[in-house]
Amino acid sequence: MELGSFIIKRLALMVLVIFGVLIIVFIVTRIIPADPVGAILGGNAPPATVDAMRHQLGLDKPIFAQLLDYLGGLLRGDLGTSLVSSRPVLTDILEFLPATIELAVSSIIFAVVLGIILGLLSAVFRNHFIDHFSRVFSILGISLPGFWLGLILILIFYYKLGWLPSGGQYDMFLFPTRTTGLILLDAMIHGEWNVFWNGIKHLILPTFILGYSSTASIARIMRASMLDVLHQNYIRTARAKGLPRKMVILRHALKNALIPVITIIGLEFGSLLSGAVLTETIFAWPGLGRYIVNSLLTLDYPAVSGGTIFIALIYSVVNLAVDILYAAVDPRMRS
Amino acid sequence: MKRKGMGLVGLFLFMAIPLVMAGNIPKDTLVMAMNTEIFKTFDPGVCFEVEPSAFVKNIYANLVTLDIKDGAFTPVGDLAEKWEQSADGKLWTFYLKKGVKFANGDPVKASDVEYSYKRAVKLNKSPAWLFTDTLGLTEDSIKAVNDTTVTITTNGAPANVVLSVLAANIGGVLNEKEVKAHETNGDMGLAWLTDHSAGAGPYVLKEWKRKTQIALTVNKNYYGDTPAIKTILLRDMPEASDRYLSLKKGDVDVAYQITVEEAAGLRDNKDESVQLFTTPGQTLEYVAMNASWGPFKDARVRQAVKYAIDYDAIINKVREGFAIKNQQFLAIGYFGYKESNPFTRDVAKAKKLLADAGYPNGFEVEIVTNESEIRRAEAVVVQSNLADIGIKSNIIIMQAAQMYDKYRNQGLQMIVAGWGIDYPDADALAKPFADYTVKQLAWRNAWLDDKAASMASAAGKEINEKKRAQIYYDLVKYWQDNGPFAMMYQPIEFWGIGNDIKGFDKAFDGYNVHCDFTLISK
Amino acid sequence: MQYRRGDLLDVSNLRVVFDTYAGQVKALNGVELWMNHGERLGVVGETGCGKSVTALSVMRLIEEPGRITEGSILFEDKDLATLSENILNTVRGKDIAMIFQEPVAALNPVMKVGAQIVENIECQRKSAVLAQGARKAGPVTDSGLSQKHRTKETGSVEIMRDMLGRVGLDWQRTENLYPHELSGGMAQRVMIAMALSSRPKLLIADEPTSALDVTIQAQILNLLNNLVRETQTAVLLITHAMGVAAQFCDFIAVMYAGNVVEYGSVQSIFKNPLHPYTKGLLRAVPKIGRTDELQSIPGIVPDLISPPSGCRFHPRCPHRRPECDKNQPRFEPVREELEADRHHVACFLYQKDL
Amino acid sequence: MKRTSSAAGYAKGSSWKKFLYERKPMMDDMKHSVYLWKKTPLALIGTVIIVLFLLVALFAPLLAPYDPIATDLSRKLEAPSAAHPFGLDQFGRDVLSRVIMGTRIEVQIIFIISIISITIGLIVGIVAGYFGGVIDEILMRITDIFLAFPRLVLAMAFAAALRPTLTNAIVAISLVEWTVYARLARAEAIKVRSQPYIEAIRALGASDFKIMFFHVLPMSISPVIVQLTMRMGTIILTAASLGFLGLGAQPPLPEWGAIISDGRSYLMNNWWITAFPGMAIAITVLGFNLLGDGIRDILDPRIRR
Repeated sequence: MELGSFIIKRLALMVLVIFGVLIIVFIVTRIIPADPVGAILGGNAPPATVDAMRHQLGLDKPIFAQLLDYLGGLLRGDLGTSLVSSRPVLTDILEFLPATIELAVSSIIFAVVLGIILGLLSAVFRNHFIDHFSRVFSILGISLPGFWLGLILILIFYYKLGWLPSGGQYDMFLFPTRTTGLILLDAMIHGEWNVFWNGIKHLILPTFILGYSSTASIARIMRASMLDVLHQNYIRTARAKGLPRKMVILRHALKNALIPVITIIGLEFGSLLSGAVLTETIFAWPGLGRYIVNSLLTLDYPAVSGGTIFIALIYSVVNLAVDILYAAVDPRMRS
Repeated sequence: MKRKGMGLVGLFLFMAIPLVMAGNIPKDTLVMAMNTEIFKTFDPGVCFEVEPSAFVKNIYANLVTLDIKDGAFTPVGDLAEKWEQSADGKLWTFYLKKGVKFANGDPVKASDVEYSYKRAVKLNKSPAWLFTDTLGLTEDSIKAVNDTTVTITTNGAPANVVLSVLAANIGGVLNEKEVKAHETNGDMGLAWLTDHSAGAGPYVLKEWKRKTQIALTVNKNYYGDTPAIKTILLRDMPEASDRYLSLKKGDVDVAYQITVEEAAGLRDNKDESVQLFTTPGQTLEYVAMNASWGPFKDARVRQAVKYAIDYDAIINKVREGFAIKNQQFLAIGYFGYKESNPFTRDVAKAKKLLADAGYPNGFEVEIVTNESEIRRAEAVVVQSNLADIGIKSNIIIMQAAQMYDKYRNQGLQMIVAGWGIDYPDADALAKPFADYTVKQLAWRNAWLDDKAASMASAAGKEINEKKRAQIYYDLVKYWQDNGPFAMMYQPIEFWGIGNDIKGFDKAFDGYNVHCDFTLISK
Repeated sequence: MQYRRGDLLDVSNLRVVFDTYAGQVKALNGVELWMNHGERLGVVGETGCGKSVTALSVMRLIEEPGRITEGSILFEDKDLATLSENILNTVRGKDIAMIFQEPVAALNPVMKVGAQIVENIECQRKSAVLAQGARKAGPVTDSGLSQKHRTKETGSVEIMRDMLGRVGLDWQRTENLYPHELSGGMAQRVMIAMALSSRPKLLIADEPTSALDVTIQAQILNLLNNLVRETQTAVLLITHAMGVAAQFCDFIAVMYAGNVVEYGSVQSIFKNPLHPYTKGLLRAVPKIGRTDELQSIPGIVPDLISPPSGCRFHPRCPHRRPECDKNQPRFEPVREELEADRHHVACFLYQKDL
Repeated sequence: MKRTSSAAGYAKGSSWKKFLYERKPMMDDMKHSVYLWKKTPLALIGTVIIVLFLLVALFAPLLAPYDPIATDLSRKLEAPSAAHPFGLDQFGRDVLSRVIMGTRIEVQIIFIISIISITIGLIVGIVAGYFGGVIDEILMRITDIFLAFPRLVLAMAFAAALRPTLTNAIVAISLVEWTVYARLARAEAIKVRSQPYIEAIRALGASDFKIMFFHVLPMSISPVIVQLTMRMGTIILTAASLGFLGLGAQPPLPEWGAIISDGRSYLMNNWWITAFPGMAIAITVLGFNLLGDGIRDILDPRIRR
């Protein structure tokens, strides 16, 4: 029951925060000092067309009225119309969201698995060569600029070796059947295994680049938490039972050490969504991150607002889920 | 250990599975790579961007289309078999070919033409001004007389202008029945046509998966010869290096937007698998000065700048020779064009002009341009050229959107930019560059010159071709002496293409006004 | 084979150091103690004297940055100080079990207590198999432990429930609880159940009651007393309370700053304390009916990074002699007493042959 | 009464020795920290890299062999040679000089972002923590709102809205960075607020502002600075990312991210344009992260044993 009220409280807070996010996004996008109409019409359009377009978009109204319009639209599930694609922003977002989810999920899985392994090795072999190696390896992940490493990996794995594709979500000539929009899931549902394997191959490099950058903090938390746990009395108890070291670590230390790691997954998911913006640009990934970047560059502010709000929403939901998971995993939190 | 070894072997095997079709594109398929961010819609009444227009042109049939004969754009019948112009030049009557069908099998009727044109006027989207301003069309101007005859009443624009505009995207004929079936909230099919097609051109839009690829397939009901290429795939590749790498590896047939250096590399070093195709682009690149700003108010200062710029360095170094020197507003091969390149770099003369105007020690000015690598490099060259005659300049790079916004409001001092030609007629160039009343380039640079404006306007209405040519000739001279533009060149567009591609030269000749995928084969 | 003073455990010259940033802490400085099967030995001393380190060293549970530098820990016929980790694991829990000062912290917080006891029983069974037949079988694997159906088959759960009952807990209520749901006393009962579930030969109890309420302390001690009496289990009791040691144990080892300074039967130590430190310690223990004033030992516990030279007690010793700060006194039997009392002391006052 | 008088003495700051004595545990702690730092080879390597980086930035004009902005189109895209060890870029500029001068821009970025974000963070955090109640609630909810954005996305939005320049990118990053420091400062302020001597000082009539400025602020600053050191690598990377996306420093400024963005079209045939600035970012950020990682270890009570 405690958990229930905790969730309700968190949900209320989330609504409040999202509302704040909305206001900030609205303000930010309206202070853009250039006229988005110029971006839509290009360089050749005469002023009369520009004015007509401005009126059509409601840009000639006072800003407060525009905010009310926007909020009103939101309540009806209308995020406005993209200035560039002329489609509802929601339609655009729903088209690009699945690709981002696919990339983010595979990256977070990669980051968590790799991070935990590196952190575990680091802690168990503290101050040995393995520790130094795995720490440098994970720290490199947050130090190498992903946009640069990505380009280099494309050069190596696509151009020189020809093992992996350079970008995109799947190869041309494939026209995957879509149900959920998640390529891999759809491929499994429809039994299109060539699409599935093709999708996996396209995921490898972007997942590595994106996930690698989140590995370090997970590895570091894992290491610290593991070192902490290894000094706990119950580990001594386990050793006193005569359990082999491997068993002590895997059975007694690991689960306890993982608890703090869970808390950071939510945070890391946030930085991962940030990173997706860059990764998607490098790997021509048809996701929300690239949508936002391009919208920013063309001053398509309804799209920017919608995309940013969506990202914030995903981030908040994931964090909420992580908090609940945390409460569920640790028996001490349950009561 | 053994298990680990197996896993590793498995991984390598997995890696070694060739990418689907890598380097092995079927004969009847053409794969092109481009940054497709510019694609916004395939609706002929809305689409106005250069690359998407080329695709829309291959999806929709118009009344007339532009062919290239002896290096000049010539209107030829597309859906129209023949046409007549009334004596006063205002009423046009078009007679449709018989038995032509839309891609879905519906017959093409005059009412479809009427619907399409009225729709374009009513929608009033980006290209609508071609109909409403240039031709003076209203919804009442277009009438289907019977199933095969349609009449159009214009403002009396010259024949070349009328036919050129009708051949542009906005003149694409839609299947009225199909569009109406997909209307939502009375949007005249606007939403549906964004990523669907309802035309009678050689191809149909099969799929547009945004930020991934665009697929065209051949129109089985096309009235003309069935094209050799049955499928056209346009892959979205936002990174230039990616496009070039994929071309080199044979994963794509055609790479758009490769860098000038890569293009020069392909031109200078023969490659067994990849070649370069070039064609004069239908755009003009210029440096403009705001005639209402400080020193630029004086025509002599503007002249000084025109003499300071090192046009040859820009053409040969920045563009690696992919440009044709052209210092007037008329594009090469256009009505009234006569070669006239009076400006070459002459520091002494420029300095003298500057001194005469009262600026012997120069001044400071801001040069604005957008993110385009080429334009930035040009700005850098202009900056050092101006420094040689004592003008100190600062380069400001803006996003295109912001730059055009400020430009429209006469808010720039100096700009490096270009102008894409809307329809292949001198009028499409003279008005924007010389007539401030159309509120285009001349106005943006605050060059409010009535003489130039009236000349451009008169030439636009003159039906007598000889007289018209003379006016343009005089206008060019006047404009070169007094105008705020230092016209630099007409770019040469280039594509990297696979060696097995045939007919690309014919297909892409006159690109941006003319592009015909049906001429390509392998 | 060395000469053995106790047939169960014989620790001699045990030295343990900890490497810290401030320098090397010389925690154990040649500890000597021994015991026979079924005996109870109390190790007493102030906080920081090395009692717990001694206890942990016997199980070789000293962790980084600590390490055993010298000495032997003979347990039956094995020297635990040099045994390989794998073989040592067949001794830990099986032959020697341990309970700790803070029972709640000593239990895995994310594992139900029943499962933790069962795990111990399972582990010992496997050790037994290994110890019997197949030392050559190589490293211990976890295959036998994680299979639940086998647990049922072999009745580990029944043993666990029986043990919980014997320590006075209702297994139905207790076995599915998590450690944080237990009180300190309950947790210590669980620990005892766990430790004794494998019927060890030696139980090391490291201050088992000092973190508990006074009323609970007595209960736990009584419980422990009864259980080990039944099974004839030897107990090494670490405590700072002389009273507890006197009540519970047969023998007492007094530690000071990393050394056992005096060792002997409870009677011999209490009736005839020899070492000045032991004397001081006894004077500091309150006793009913005692009228003289309680006295504390002057001075403070020495810094073990740079301990006093010679006898480490000499700076606080009222009977200091010139040689005290030069050499370390030998740990020698007290000659005048019965051999059964095993009275030993390390002090120059009693060294006849300097 | 007694407590008040001693606090008064403290408030007057009369006893420097007392001050030192009270901080003796802190000093010991620092010695311990230095010991741990020396024992961590990775932190040492990080320190060396950062010192080198700062030295290069300091002497950049002396070290850079050419003008980083001067173009020479006739020599564009020349491969690395003895005269130009890092080669020439697409404008014929010396890549080495650009990378070297770039250090100054990176230092500038770090410096300004630190100042702005710490100032905002400290003000918000201290005010929230010191006053508590409704003010705390409001300020912390605002912080939450900022934290609900993935950082780079928000910074991008700010940068685009403000017009993409280096200065605006710096402002944009600062606007998302401050939340980190606000939370730390708040925690510290709450700790200090509940100290008895603060009660005493208030009883003596010190104003809230005075207490916050002279007592809460000094205590809050050190954890904030430590946190900042650990975040510097990320800050550089964020700035470079903005530059790469075209939302940060604009050419011809030799900001490393912008150089990479600029040169990425040449990756295939002219690798040196992107490779060297990429390595410069990687090494510098690695330096900061190694140091930061070491600092975290040193300060983490769970690891500090």
